[in-house]
Amino acid sequence: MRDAVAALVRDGDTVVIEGFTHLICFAAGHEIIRQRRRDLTLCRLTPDLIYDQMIAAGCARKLVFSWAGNPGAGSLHAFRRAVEKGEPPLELEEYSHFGMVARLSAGAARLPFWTLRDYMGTDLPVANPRIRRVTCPYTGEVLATVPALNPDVTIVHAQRADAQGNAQIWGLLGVQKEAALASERVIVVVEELVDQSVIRADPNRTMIPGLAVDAVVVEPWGAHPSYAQGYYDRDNDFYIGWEATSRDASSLTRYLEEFVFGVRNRAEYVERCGGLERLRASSRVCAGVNYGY
Amino acid sequence: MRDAVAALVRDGDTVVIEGFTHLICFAAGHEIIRQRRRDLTLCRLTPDLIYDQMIAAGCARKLVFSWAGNPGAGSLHAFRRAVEKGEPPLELEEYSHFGMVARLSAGAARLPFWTLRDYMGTDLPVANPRIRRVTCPYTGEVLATVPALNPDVTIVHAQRADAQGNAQIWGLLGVQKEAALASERVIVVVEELVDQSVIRADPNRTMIPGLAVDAVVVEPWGAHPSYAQGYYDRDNDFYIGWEATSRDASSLTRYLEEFVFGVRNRAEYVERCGGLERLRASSRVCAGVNYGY
Amino acid sequence: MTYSPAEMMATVAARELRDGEVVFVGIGLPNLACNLARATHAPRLVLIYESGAVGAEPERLPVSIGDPSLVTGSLMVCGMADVFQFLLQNGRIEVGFLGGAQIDRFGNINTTVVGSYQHPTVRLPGSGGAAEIAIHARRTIVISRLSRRAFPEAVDFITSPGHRMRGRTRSELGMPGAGPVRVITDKGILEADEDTGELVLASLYPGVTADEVRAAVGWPLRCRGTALGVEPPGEPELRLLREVLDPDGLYLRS
Amino acid sequence: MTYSPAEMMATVAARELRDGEVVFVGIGLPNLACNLARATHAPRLVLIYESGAVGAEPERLPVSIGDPSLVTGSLMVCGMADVFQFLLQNGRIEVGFLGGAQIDRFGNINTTVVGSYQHPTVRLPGSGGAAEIAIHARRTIVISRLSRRAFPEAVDFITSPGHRMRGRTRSELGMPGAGPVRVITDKGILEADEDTGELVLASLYPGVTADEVRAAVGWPLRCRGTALGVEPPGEPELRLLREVLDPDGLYLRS
Repeated sequence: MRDAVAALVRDGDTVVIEGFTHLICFAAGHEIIRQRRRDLTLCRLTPDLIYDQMIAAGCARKLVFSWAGNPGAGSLHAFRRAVEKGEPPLELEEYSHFGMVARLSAGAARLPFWTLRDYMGTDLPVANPRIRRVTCPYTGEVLATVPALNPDVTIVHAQRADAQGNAQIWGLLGVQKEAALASERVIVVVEELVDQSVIRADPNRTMIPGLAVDAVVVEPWGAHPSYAQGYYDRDNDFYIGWEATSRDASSLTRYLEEFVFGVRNRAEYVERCGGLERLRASSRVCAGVNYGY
Repeated sequence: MRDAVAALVRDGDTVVIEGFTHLICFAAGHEIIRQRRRDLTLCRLTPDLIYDQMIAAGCARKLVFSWAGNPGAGSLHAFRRAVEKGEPPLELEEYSHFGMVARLSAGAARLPFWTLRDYMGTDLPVANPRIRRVTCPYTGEVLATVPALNPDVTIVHAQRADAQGNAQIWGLLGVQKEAALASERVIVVVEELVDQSVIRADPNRTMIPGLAVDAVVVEPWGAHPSYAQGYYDRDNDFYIGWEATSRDASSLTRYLEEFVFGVRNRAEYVERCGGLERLRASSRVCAGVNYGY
Repeated sequence: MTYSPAEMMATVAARELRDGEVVFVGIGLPNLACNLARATHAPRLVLIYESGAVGAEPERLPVSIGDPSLVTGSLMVCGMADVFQFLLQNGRIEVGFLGGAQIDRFGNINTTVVGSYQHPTVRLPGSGGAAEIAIHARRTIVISRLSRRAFPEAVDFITSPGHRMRGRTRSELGMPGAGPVRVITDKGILEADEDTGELVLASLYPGVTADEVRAAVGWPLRCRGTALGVEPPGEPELRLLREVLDPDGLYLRS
Repeated sequence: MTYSPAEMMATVAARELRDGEVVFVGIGLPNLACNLARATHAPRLVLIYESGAVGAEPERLPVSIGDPSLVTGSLMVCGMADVFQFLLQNGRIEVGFLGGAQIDRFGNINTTVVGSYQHPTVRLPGSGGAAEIAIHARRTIVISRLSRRAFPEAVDFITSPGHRMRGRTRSELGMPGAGPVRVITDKGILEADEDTGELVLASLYPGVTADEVRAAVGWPLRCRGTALGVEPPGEPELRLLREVLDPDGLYLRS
């Protein structure tokens, strides 16, 4: 992870770490914090705890997002301090979920914009003049548009991949495929590195083709406190606890000192957290299907 | 199948039977021929043998398509007779594959058009004025558009579904998802009807949600001479033989008399074909994945 | 049998759902309401989460719309591009649930900022999928506790459009869905007036007066001619809620 | 060792491919050329079919681009919307193979009609994915046997654009890819002139004269100053083609 981030994430980059609740790559976020990247434009539908930590650590210049909360538990207080008090200052560019999905779809399709029927009656286009309109060349209807998002680097966590980065994901798929294919550079982080024969045995599960991947990093528990279907459950206690940790800037700093700067890598993080085995997934293995002919 | 076609396919309808080489529902096409539907607008990327038969049988008023050949074997001669000699007359509306995919994507997204970077320098927009242009509200670039395609009825063949029509497909996916969700009415035809627990065991394989499906028909071998991955191979000899069968209008008519009008249902067709067991798929079952948490 | 305001709200919301409907669900009370409806009068309800899970049957109380329990055993899991384009924008969603920090006279909802957008007093999470649910779901149901702060005359920021936005109606703006037809509060139910789109008091919970509701709303609240009483949750409903659906009282206690 | 024109064409096409490239493959000679390249100098070639199979390693000779053998054991299978939007339009395809009934002076290809569009003498299959491959692949390679009918001065219908279309260039029209850089025929190789976009004779196969090629082309064919000879297929290439890749001689016999 250290090498991949050192080589592929640069100061000033537009960075996407995607994953909707599922497969959020905290391991990559922590490494970016440790390497003290600066002036990043962080993009995600849900900034979640990982961007709250990166904002608190001073990595972010700007946030592009659609829902900035701690689901079921409260606020992202580093984000709120930045926006409400300018500590540190943070530029915002705000859409709805559909708008962010559409931006990444346009980016992956290498179109300059995406069309959606959305935003009429809302104040979002007032707050964000990048939400515009286009007229249908058939019906004359006026529809909303969002501009393509083409990140410099996208980091995706997957359950497994081969050494070339052909990555398989199951469970919630979010916008990982779109984000990866929209991006200039792609890091795939996996719970398990598998032989290519495992990938080839079930090609419909491959979400990101290796031809789009620049680095593959193996990082078990890399999505904690988020989750990996079939590997470990979400650490809901950690999410609930974040409300207290993040509400106070100094306790958040202490958290970063201990769990990010205070460890050298993910293995040390896992050890420091302790007891993560309690989150280990139960077994609900589905049957295979026949690819014969 | 008889009831589903009787209830859901009407004279004058815009009909899509999708499936790219894989899972082409000949069973439904034959039933439409037997029920002597007329004035249909037939839409498919590749008309393939099934629409050649439907054109020969007089079901079609118009064809919307992107590649009308017999892959690897020659021509669709009923199609060619209609276009070259007007026997019977057939209106054409022609796109490229990407254009057809984009039309169905727009239809499924209920947008009036879809944007693509395509068609510059080709004569297709001259031949088809429905291919138009739109200007990007961000960059000023001019891009191509195609209009949405929202069929009256779409018929999709799938490996398996539950009684509500939650349909699972693996192998080539084509544009079945888009076609089904673009359509007013949907018929799902399956090799196997399975208990809903089979579907729920592997939800990432579901391509079409039952909430969009109007009828589920169980029709083993329903895609022959096309194929169903994991069930049976493509009948390549039949495709090669079609060149001779279709080249002569009267031999094509004899084929229809014997294999379509001459049988009451798919089971009789399978019996009349004889020896289809030679196409039975070998076993290449993949491993399952863990959906536990 | 006594019951909490949350139990009342969940029960009332459940009753709004018809069997077989396709519902876009949020976490908390909407999720409980849907599962209560499934366990009682609407077993064929189809629950869709913006995370991509369709037909979920969670074996535990999900704590987020991306909870793994929504995936395991669901009918379909698809990417979010499919959810928003091919299901929501496609018009397949019959009911959407919304909530928010502020709901105004015309059913507009604010989940973005308290104060000005550039310099907010309180920065809220933002839209998520709410803006498009408000636009596309055939009808939406809002769940929120009454207070003058939560029900101002006009919201500070329209995140999710209601019935009249800066003077313009939904149909003038070309919105496919009918908008927030009911606002379920802890004291009674507000409904959109069909002509004006203004929220009016439609029903009162047992023991609540219209004046109590009026006092908690930031505009002169009109009352339907026939403001009805609302049947409180019965024993079967309460038992389901307490023993099966939210045994730890995560959402229902207050 | 003697060899057929098809064997020569497959061999020449294989040599055009560099290891690690991403190739959009068709059936027949392009497929054989790719698999020959993989078996010799380009083991890391990634084959993509418009049907959705990525990184296919078919265990038999596929007879269509939707053959099940392209799926079994491939790296990824995705829907066609993803193939065209996220791979081809995305710019990931480095080489595309094209063929056609007519190829003209500027590399434009016709697979639509002979004669007029409304009243064709011969109705051909149409574009399929060819139009967009011609536009987006970083470069395309055309494979076609020479004849005056197949190589007219101007095609009857431009299905897939070449280098100059009704006087306008690719860059004027904003096309991402470089277009048909090589046309591999049964007698020699044509290349697009970098300045004019016109196809010129670049290399001759053993025993063929420039006049023979000129006689089979419907425009005054110019010849590169240094028209090179082409090395014929060697024994290892021929053995692979005949014994492993097309043992039944489906595509190579003639």
